[in-house]
Amino acid sequence: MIYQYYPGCSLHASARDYDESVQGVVKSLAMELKEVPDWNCCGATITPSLNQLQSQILPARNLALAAENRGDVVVPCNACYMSLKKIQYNMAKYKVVREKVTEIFGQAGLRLTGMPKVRHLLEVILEDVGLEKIKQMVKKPLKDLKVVNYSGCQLVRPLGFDNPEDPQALDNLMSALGAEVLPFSQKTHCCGGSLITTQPDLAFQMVDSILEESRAVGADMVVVTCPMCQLNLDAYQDQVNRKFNRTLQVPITYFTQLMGLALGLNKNQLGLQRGIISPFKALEKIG
Amino acid sequence: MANKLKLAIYWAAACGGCDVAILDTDEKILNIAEAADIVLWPIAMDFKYEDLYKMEPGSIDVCLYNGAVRTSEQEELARALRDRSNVMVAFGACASWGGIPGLANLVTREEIFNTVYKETVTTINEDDIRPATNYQGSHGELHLPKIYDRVWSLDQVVDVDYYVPGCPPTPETIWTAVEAIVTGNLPPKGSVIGGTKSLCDTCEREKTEKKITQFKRPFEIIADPKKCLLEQGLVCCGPVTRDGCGHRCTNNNMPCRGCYGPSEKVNDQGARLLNAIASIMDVKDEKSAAELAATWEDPAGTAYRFGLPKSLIFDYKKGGK
Amino acid sequence: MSGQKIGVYVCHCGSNINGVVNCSKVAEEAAQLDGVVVSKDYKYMCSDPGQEMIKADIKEKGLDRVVVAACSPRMHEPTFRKALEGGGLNGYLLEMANIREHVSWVTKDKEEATKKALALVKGAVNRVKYHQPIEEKEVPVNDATLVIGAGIAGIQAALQVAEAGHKVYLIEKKQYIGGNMAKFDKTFPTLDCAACILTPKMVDVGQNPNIELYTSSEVIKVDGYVGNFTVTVKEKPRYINHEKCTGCGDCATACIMKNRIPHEFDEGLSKRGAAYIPFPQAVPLKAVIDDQNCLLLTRKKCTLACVKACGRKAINFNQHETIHEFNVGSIILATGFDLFDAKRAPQYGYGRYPNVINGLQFERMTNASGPTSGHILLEDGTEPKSVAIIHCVGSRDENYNKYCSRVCCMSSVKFAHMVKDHTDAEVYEFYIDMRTFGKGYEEFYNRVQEEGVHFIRGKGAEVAQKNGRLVVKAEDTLLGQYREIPVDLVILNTALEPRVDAEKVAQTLGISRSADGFFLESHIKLDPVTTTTDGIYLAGCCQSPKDIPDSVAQGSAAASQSLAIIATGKVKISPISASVDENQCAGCRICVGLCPYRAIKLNEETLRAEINQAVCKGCGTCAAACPSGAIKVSHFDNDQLLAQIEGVLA
Amino acid sequence: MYKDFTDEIMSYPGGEKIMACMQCGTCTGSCPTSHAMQYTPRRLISLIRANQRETVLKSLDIWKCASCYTCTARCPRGIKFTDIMYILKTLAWKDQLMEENKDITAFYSAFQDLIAKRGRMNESELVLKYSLKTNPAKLLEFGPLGMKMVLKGRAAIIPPSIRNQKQVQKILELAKERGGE
Repeated sequence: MIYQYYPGCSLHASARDYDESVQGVVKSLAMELKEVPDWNCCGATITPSLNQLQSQILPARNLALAAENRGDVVVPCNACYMSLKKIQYNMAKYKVVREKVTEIFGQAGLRLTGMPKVRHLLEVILEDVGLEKIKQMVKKPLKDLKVVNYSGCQLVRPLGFDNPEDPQALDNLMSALGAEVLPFSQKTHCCGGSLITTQPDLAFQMVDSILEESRAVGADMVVVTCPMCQLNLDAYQDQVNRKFNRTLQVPITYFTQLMGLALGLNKNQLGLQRGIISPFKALEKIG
Repeated sequence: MANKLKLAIYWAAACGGCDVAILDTDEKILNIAEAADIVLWPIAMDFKYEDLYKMEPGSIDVCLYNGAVRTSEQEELARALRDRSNVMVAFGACASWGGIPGLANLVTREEIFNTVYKETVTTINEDDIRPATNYQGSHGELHLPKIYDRVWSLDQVVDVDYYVPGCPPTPETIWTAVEAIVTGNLPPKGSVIGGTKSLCDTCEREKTEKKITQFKRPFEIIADPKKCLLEQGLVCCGPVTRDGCGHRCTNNNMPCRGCYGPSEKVNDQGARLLNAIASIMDVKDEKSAAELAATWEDPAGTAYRFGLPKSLIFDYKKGGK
Repeated sequence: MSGQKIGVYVCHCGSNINGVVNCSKVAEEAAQLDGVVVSKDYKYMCSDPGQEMIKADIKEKGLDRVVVAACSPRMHEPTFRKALEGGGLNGYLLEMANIREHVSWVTKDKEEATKKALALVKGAVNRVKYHQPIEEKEVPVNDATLVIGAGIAGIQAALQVAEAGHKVYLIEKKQYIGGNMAKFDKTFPTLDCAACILTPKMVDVGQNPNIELYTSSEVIKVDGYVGNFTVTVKEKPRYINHEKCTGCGDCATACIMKNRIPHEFDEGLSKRGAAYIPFPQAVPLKAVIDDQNCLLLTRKKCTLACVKACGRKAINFNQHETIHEFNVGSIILATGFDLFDAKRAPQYGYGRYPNVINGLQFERMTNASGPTSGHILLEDGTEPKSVAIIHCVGSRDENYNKYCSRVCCMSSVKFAHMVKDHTDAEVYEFYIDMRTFGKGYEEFYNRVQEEGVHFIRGKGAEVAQKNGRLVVKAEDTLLGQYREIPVDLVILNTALEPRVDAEKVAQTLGISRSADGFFLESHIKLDPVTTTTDGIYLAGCCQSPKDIPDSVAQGSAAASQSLAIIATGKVKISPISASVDENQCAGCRICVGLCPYRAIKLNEETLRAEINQAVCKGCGTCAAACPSGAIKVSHFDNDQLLAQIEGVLA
Repeated sequence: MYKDFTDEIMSYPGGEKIMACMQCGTCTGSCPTSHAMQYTPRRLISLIRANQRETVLKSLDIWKCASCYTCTARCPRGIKFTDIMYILKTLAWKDQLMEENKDITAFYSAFQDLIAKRGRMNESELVLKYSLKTNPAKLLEFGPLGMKMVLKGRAAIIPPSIRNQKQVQKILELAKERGGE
């Protein structure tokens, strides 16, 4: 199956580990990812706070570029996923958005020739490959590994593919890989990613309650589907510890990294060494 | 025979099949020739329009007009023939209800011209030349007929006495019509030569309560020859179509295309069919209905293959009510 | 169609129509129409003088057709039909143009409105020319009544019909009667014990000779029409001989599955065996064998301890389902409601935190014969120190049900009182709006406020667990502050929903449902008890969420509808019906499966469709679908409709 | 132009259902940052409907929205409050009504400038720009974390750019010319 890959800005920098594990996993699953040519930043949560029309035109350009090629657009980042889906939704629902985007595109030499389907990588893996096939492909089950799954916000809300309050996709996938999935009420509670720089006090509290519950339930690590969540929970853990007087050292891993391990890929190809909180000690359990 | 029948046969917007169908009556064509003097038949004999214009009103006994009215020439001839004929017969599906050319009413003349003179891959027409009604040639001005915005059935243009249905009419139907005319044993004005009931009535296929779970096209399945075709997902026009064709299609395991036109009590063949099909689609809600409907290839072309110009929304006389 | 004499009457409806439509102008222009001999406008056409005017014109001017341009025919068509009959004309020679609902109430521009009104009048004039006189039909009524559902509404209806001396077949899906009310403890606003007021009625049902009670039974087919329904009922095997069983419970004690299956009647708060007594006051008080869990029935392997324990040899595993057929004149539907499954709103933690319960579970908890013998207890067996009650879970919410479930405000207030009454706990009640509309309700709310309950105006948004304690997150909207309130027990007052099988029931009975999924009444204000199918009536929560007083009232109302047609002995059925032209029918069978009233059958000899005139409602579905145009609906045939369209467009 | 503030909000995609609010507070109760707000989400809706444009747009509360969409998912009346927050922020930004907050202004404009300049975002450059605009001492704060990121190979040293940057600039400019509406 051929897909169009929209990595988003992070996967070329702070989330390089995510990108590495994605590349490894999709190869094992015989999925072909072709990067959307010359894609631009989706605007994340910043542009929509500053200029409504700009926040529509930025993701729309990516869709226009993707529409030139075949295949669904696969997005690994929750924030990008939501931005792209939202512009699609708005263009379908609001005539005025459609008209404005078309008008500006016309002046900039762009044309929207179709509406490619936008899907999160997790969604594609679960729906197109399927749990049954993944189960059969597991070479090294994640036995004894206790995980909590953190879907975050924008994967499931407001246009996501899973239950917005109690998503199941990640749980099902991790169980299929052999990990023990612990109950986790923070699954979809926001990590404060968009506030971490400007209002760290607010964001740190949010990070803390996620990490603290993961500790309380006895998880070896938190599994994430988004580079923003990973960065927030991983890189700021030290500062959060300092602020709340804790000694948490919870590794934050991408679902693709664990998937890669279970499918028998080489540890070093999955970017696991790039975690600020190293996951290796926790991973000793699975050998 | 002293009083040989004066017969005119004219070909308007049609494929020519109706003319061929007359020849298809085999040896009976001789009987026709024996009974009738053909005063006009462009496909078979050389006549000029002036010959026709010279004729007095009533000098033609019967005119068999095949084809729909699409151009100014066809309208002019329809009126000229009507003026001179005692009996005007709409011959074949196109003359009767507009026929396949009538499907052009789904689009505008402009769209058709764009497709033909501009958009098809094989067209090179850089100067965007379009059909014109006048052309100044080196030998003087030439005139071409005007193509109308829509297609008309014959009876929307002139008064019609009888209808001979079919695309084309079967030899049996043609012979029944000719026999009636020759013997003077004519049905009431406005009659359609054919059955009165629907094809479904005489169809011997086994019928049960109907539900359509999926629409199929004839090439997609080998239909069970004993069972109702509609129940097998093939859109068969049998229920809304006049009997009298001899079941040629259904006997050969093909769904009825509806060329004998609406049966006696059906006022709009296409609408009736759409209504009936919609009623038996096996669906739960709007969404599943839309999904199932999407599997029906070209519903307008199927339901109105022969009768669009005579459908309720198009049915009015050319040049007023 | 020439030579007809048509009278046109344009009604002002006070200023309702005339305020927007120029009625005299409409009347003037209508006078010019072909066939119209009289055209008048008048202030209130439906008044006596208005009707008299029509009658007089019919007699004096020899009118043979009448058009009334006024309100909806739903409102006044019967009125004007009678006026025509009073003048000596058949009532069906009337056509109404609705220039109120269709014009004056929905059009602002006066000129446009007048134009539109005239167009509708032209259509009506054109149409009425094709009208034919039709005679109404009368059929006799069977004096038995079927009641489906034996909750409080169904019981009330059944008792009332039976006490009037008529036969009632009472059908209940469960093994016992009483419905949801039987599970309750106290009832608002008087705090009567539910059992104390319901049990006597349940006993009456069991003893009334006019009531034939069928539990474990479902209606699977309904044929016929008002006055003459034939109903097929399936009675499931109970594996207990009711003649012999005394309800002693020895089998329940013996069952090897004892205490292993969540007990539905206790909403899962207690466990039972595969053989059990539903509850101590059950009617009928007989043992039940649960065929989903009985080892013998599911795995064909069991020690048969129950059989050995039963001293009266009442257990019989060879029972099969039985089919019954009843002839009745009317049907009362009282199938009740389902409770919203709070797991559908995971943010409230139902199913995840054991101390989050729903309202019915709380009822069982406080019920003296319930799983905790009337004590309000946490999962660990201790009493809660603080309790939260959350309103509107699944109600008033676009994500679940848009409607207000109507009983939850009052039941929440009652829960708060019960907690206060049984424990020393603090009670926090989270509400959006407090709706205490019934008799004595506001007073009850006032009383509970004074008992010291904390009423927090703000919808409980989430239930979380923090440091081992439940926390309710909400905004105290009157403070304008976000609050997290730690509690030990959360009661979710969940929505009342249509029964999960409501669609199936609606199809079996040929009735409709409204957008919210409850069964649809004929008129929400003026006819809340009847359905659009004559002879089928609604009672209780199957029509919309209701409290006990309203359910009882509607049960009585439905009974009086049944009794009314029994008393008349015959019913008029609408003469507007479909008929088949045998010469045109091709026997294609498209119509057969479509008829919502099952009035059409294919005559296997002639291979033509046949319509049972008594059953046909004249809905026109078959006529629209008939491909050969063989089916005609009287009063709505093609000539009439096309003439009307032409008139409107002219 | 607009009849009132409500009318203005309703003219933007996502703002149209604001009159349906029944003031139940589900939004506030679901919001992870409402505890820190003077005007809770529900109150903001009230203030909008009371035509208190300036009070609302001045308030820094609207910049506390974390865009988690929980309010939107749970609103029983189908109001897309996260979208309304975005609308409020864009209006405050456009009309320059917001209370002064260097952190917010600097960070948001640094991000926006970067996209206009390169078409893609680069965290290292973003943090650098942001720190220089607010307080260069911040670099010390970010320093240790930045170093770790560099060591783990998670910082792009060479800022990424896209080929047709002109096009991105053009569409951003055109959108700005049209007032962002």
